[in-house]
Amino acid sequence: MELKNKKLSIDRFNEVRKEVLASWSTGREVHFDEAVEYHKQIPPEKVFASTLDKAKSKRETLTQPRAGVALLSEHITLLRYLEQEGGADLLPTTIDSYTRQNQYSLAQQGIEESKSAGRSLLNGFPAVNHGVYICRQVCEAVGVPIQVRHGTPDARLLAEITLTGGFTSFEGGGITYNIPYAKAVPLERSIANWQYVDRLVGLFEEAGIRINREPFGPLTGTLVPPCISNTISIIEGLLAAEQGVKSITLGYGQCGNLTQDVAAIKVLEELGEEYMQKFGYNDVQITTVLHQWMGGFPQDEAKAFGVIAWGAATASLAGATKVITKSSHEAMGVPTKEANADGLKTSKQVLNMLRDQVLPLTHELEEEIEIIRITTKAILEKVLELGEDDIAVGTVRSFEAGVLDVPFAPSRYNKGLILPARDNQGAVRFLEPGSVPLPPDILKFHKDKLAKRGEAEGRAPDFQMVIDDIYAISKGRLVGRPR
Amino acid sequence: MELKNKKLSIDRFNEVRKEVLASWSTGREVHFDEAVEYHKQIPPEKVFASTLDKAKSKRETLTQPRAGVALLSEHITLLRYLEQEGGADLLPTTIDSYTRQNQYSLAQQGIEESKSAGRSLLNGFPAVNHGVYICRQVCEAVGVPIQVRHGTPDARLLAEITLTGGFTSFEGGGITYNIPYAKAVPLERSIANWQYVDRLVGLFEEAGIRINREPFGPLTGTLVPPCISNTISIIEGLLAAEQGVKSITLGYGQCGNLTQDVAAIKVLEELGEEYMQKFGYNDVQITTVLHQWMGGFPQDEAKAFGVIAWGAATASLAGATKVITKSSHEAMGVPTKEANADGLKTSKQVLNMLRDQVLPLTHELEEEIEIIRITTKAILEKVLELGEDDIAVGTVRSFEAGVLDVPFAPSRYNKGLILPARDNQGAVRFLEPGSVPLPPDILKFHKDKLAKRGEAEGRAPDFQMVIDDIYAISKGRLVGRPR
Amino acid sequence: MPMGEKDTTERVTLILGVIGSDVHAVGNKILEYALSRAGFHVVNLGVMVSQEEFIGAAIECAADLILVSSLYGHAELDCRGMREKCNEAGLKDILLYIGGNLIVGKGDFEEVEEHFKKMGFDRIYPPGTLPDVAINDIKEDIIRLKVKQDRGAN
Amino acid sequence: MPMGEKDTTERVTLILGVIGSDVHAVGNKILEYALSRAGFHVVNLGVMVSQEEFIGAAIECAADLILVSSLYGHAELDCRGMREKCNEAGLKDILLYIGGNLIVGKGDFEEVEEHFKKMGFDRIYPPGTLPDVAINDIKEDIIRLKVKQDRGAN
Ligand code: B12
Ligand code: B12
Repeated sequence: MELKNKKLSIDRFNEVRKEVLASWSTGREVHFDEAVEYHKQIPPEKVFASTLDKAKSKRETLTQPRAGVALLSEHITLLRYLEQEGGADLLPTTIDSYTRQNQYSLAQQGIEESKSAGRSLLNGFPAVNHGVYICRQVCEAVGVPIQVRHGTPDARLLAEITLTGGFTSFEGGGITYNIPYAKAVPLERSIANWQYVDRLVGLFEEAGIRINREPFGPLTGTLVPPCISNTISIIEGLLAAEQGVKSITLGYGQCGNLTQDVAAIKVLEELGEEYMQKFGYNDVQITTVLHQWMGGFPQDEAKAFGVIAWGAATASLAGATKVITKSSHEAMGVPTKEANADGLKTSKQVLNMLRDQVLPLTHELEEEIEIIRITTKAILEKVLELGEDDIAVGTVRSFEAGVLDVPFAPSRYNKGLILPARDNQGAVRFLEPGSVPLPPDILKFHKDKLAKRGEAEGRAPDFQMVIDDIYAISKGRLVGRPR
Repeated sequence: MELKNKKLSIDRFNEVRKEVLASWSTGREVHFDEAVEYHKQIPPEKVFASTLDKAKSKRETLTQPRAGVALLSEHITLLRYLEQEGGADLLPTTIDSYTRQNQYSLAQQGIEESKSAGRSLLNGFPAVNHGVYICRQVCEAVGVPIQVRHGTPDARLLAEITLTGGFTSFEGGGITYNIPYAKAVPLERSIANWQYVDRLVGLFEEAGIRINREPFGPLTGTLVPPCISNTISIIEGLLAAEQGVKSITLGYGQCGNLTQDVAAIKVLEELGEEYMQKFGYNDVQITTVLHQWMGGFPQDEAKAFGVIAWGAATASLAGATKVITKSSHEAMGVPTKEANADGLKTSKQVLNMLRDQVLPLTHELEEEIEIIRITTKAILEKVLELGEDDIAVGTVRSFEAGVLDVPFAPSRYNKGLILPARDNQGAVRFLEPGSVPLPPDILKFHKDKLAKRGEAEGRAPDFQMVIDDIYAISKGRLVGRPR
Repeated sequence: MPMGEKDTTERVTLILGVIGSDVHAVGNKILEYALSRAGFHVVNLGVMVSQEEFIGAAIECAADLILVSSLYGHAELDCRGMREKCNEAGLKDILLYIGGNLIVGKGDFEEVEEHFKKMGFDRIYPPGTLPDVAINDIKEDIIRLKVKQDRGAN
Repeated sequence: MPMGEKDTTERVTLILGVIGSDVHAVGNKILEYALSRAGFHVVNLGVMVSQEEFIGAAIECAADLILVSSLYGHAELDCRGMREKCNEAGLKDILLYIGGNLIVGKGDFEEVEEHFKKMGFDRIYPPGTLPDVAINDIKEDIIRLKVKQDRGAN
């Protein structure tokens, strides 16, 4: 079938659904009406959408970690610890990498070996293999809302099982869970598969159950210019809204320069709402999430705490609705529950101390907002143009043309022509714009900024500078200066 | 002798010197000319004043921990660890509490018992008891400048021994090392004793050796309004300059509200320089130091890391020349060397990430600067008025009159009439101004700010609010909201 | 008839102070405020209080309890022999509480407690103890003590 | 005559890739850049590479060395039997390096090294290893290997 940004018909949906549910044995456990009944009894304080809403209206920034292990009881222990000791406002269930690639047999093997090894050999919770009832046990074990976080180009079965299983939020999207997370999945396919997921959420909505959706803003987590990630987050928001999704959290990965990060979040929210209006999705709740630095972390734990705290400060000053926290083990491996809780606590302390403080609008911030706004709009409009006003079609064509381009992404459907680097203040700029349609004055702005840094460092901006910047935070700095 | 802000005559100084050096056996090891020769061979990168100067001109913020244990070899191990593992740019030698009170016999007992217990029973390094040569071993054991940090109302012998012993910076002053650190020492006496210390530093200066001096800005560390600490820091700077001191680092303890803290440091530097000029001390190098939050810390180490990181961020954004770091053990006890190094590393990571970022001047920041500037000047001018233009005399009379007043101070020479509390954004304001000469519009500003908070919390600002604020950071917040 | 709350606290005199060369004044001020509000008769000696001053004040005020604070790490050195001095001064029944940051560094609290128990302290509190904890303990201990004394008097 | 730097590297073909379902692409791109600049002939298979693809490429390009990356924590599962498959495919002498974040969680690296040595890997690198470390090791190992091969050929 041809890709179009159009609400899937219920007939088409049901047709596909049969196949989806048949693709692994646990699909049998899914019954939509029963799922709706199940959701109806979940109290509001355990529902993602309403909790985010409340936080937004109170201008509060909520904390959420990443976490997932192979086996049920360990997973519950982990989540409870993060809730009780870490004080997490929102909980995740991070899915393992085999499940993300629909390799359920490998996941099964991982479960078995984890059982015999007595430790998790999987890097997440294999929810499909566990099935609906195990998911419900997870959701019932904690007192706060809980979200599925993964990186799955085809998450249809995962969505069916986990949403039936009582989760009230589902991360990802056809672009953000493909380009950084896959090598050979065509965008048409992943977008179509995510239309299915969004439609499923829309069906819940129509049955009175609000499920929150969240595009994965950080993409590759590594020097992604805000206009790129903002554009893609907004596109995925629009694709979701078309399928009937009403609670959308737009995401962004911290870059490290405060002004740029605050500007990025502000534009993300502003344009997110503007474009929803523009396309007639008038009753969508938009919230935002800032991910603490998603690129390479310092190995030293004390230094990692510095990065974590700065991420929390940025989230607070930007007014993000939630912040995804990292741990001091980040550079080394999936954190222990203690390290994970520590990341939450460091973040919470900073959030609480900054809670009542606001970053006033300065000339510099306004300028940065304007730059990101203009560029994001320019790219979005080009995407719509290429798609002849169909944003799904436009997205596919834009990636083909390099109009949308994500740095360092593994997907062969991504051109990979742009090169980002930090300017002299650490803001991420375009060293190579590739085919991204930057307005000429904006391009000049980026080039000038990088030239200034080059001058300060006595070298011409080139790939070595990019590499230096990739390593910089892990080596204890923001800007990768030559030594 | 009558107290006056006038350079001590060399005769008078030498007269007193005899007594001072005779007050403990190690005084015999002090020989000024030999000390000068010793200092001449110290390389510039190990000299405090030149290192601070360089940092200031590069707009860099240097790190310095607090650290001191009873015995020499343990102390050296500690300092080397902080330099090498913690990457400290500047090192301290924190003196124990008996030495601070000139109780050298008790200190001696502490040394002996520490030897037999195999751990430090003293909360610092008893430099007087150890004497000149042991001090030199300490200074020679490390590669960065090293400062004496203490809290001693009468530090004359300590200064003689440690400066002869090769230290290149000496913290404290007649007010800041009396009011928060003593109960019954008259200000006339402590100021006179510190004139001696400053004159000693002046003699070194005249002999071509620049020793850095640093008033202890944070005072009681607990909700001290910036205008109070700024005024006192500047007074001590002026008292030191009169005695011939040429390198002065004005200090300030972080309060927690970014705008207020940045404003405080900016005014401290600005007025510090202005008043130096005004009194004709034209060639004094002024630098600044921000102390990470000096009040009660959270017991949880992860939360403590949050406080530490926020302190580092504030120091960087304020452009302080150095930051005194805390550790994650703060609430529990003197930190292990590992915990101390971690505090340095967390701070350094944040400083490095913020190094190239600047906080633009906003309307709010300008307003806060103006408030602190006006108030600081008003108090300073009143002090000069009361002293009939002699700032030493004025200081004594001002404390008597409550014109200068430090909250929660143990000294009976401090009125203790003012009560501070946080406003709705966490900035420290006057709940009770006591007899501090706040201009009427400024007083109104403070009252209004606190009234706003009271409104938000549905209670009248009172002593319970003060208590809530004292506990707040240790309980994971900035503002002590009712629960 | 059980003793009323009022009776319990009003009859109780507490000596409060920070021992040795310790100048940490903030906690002391809060303790004074909280204990007074709880109804006790509080005699606050402030900071830098010697053993002799504590004992002198306890005798003078016929105190039931001495609350020693030590924050700065020298409590082991500063408190040595305090119970014995109390005994010598005839304060055999007096309750001795101590709290704060009792040793240099972050030690194992159980060891610290053990150590100060041996030195004759009745209750030992870890860093950051809130006043309410102490208030409850005082009431409990004093009731026990008064009951004992009352029995003795009968 | 000792072999020149040029000779050492130019004759060397490396297969580079990220194994299993792992998509971490950033380190892979940097490794490719750094190894190529060091003069090696680098065949980069990118991310999500199966054992079969590694071995196929090594045969096709007559590679001296396979550099396996695994960041995401499944290396134990993904690398099982790789050395044996190399042997079966006739790649008896091929060097196998592996680096990245090899296990789930922050484990003791010596145990990890031990484990992967047993699985037949020649060199195992801890998280965050910089390319230069690998470059030096490759030169060293290859010189040894070539010398051995040359001796064998004579
Ligand atoms: C960026 C990142 C991502 C990005 C990757 C984008 C992309 N497609 O490239 C995104 C966000 C998509 C992502 C996803 C996931 N990630 Co990830 N990710 C990272 C992160 C933060 C940085 C990786 C990086 O780019 N580093 C910079 C480069 C330059 O360094 P490098 O990759 O380490 O490679 C260098 C060295 O290791 C060395 N090296 C590497 N291989 C080899 C081989 C040899 C022979 C030699 C000599 C050297 C060598 O040389 C390289 C160049 O210097 C790391 C944690 C960290 N390091 O801070 C986690 C991390 C690797 N990710 C992790 C995980 C679990 C995941 C996910 C499963 C789940 C999740 N948390 O979302 C998914 C996995 C998806 C999949 N199927 O693979 C874990 C792995 C855990 C473990 N092993 O215990 C880590 C360690 C984070 C953590 N602590 O939990 N991730
Ligand atoms: C503020 C402060 C200062 C101020 C004090 C100002 C003043 N005059 O009051 C200044 C900066 C001057 C200072 C100086 C020093 N300090 Co100081 N200080 C602190 C700090 C940060 C907070 C103390 C505080 O006010 N807390 C708030 C109040 C409300 O809490 P509190 O004091 O703990 O008291 C409460 C409870 O403990 C309890 N409590 C206390 N006593 C008792 C007794 C009983 C019976 C009961 C039931 C309860 C109880 O009730 C109180 C009210 O809730 C602490 C560390 C921390 N806690 O975060 C270090 C700390 C106490 N200081 C310390 C030290 C070493 C010093 C110095 C020697 C050296 C230095 N580092 O500069 C000098 C000592 C000078 C001297 N001779 O005493 C150490 C002690 C180390 C140890 N025990 O191992 C600490 C723990 C910091 C550290 N980790 O190194 N300090």
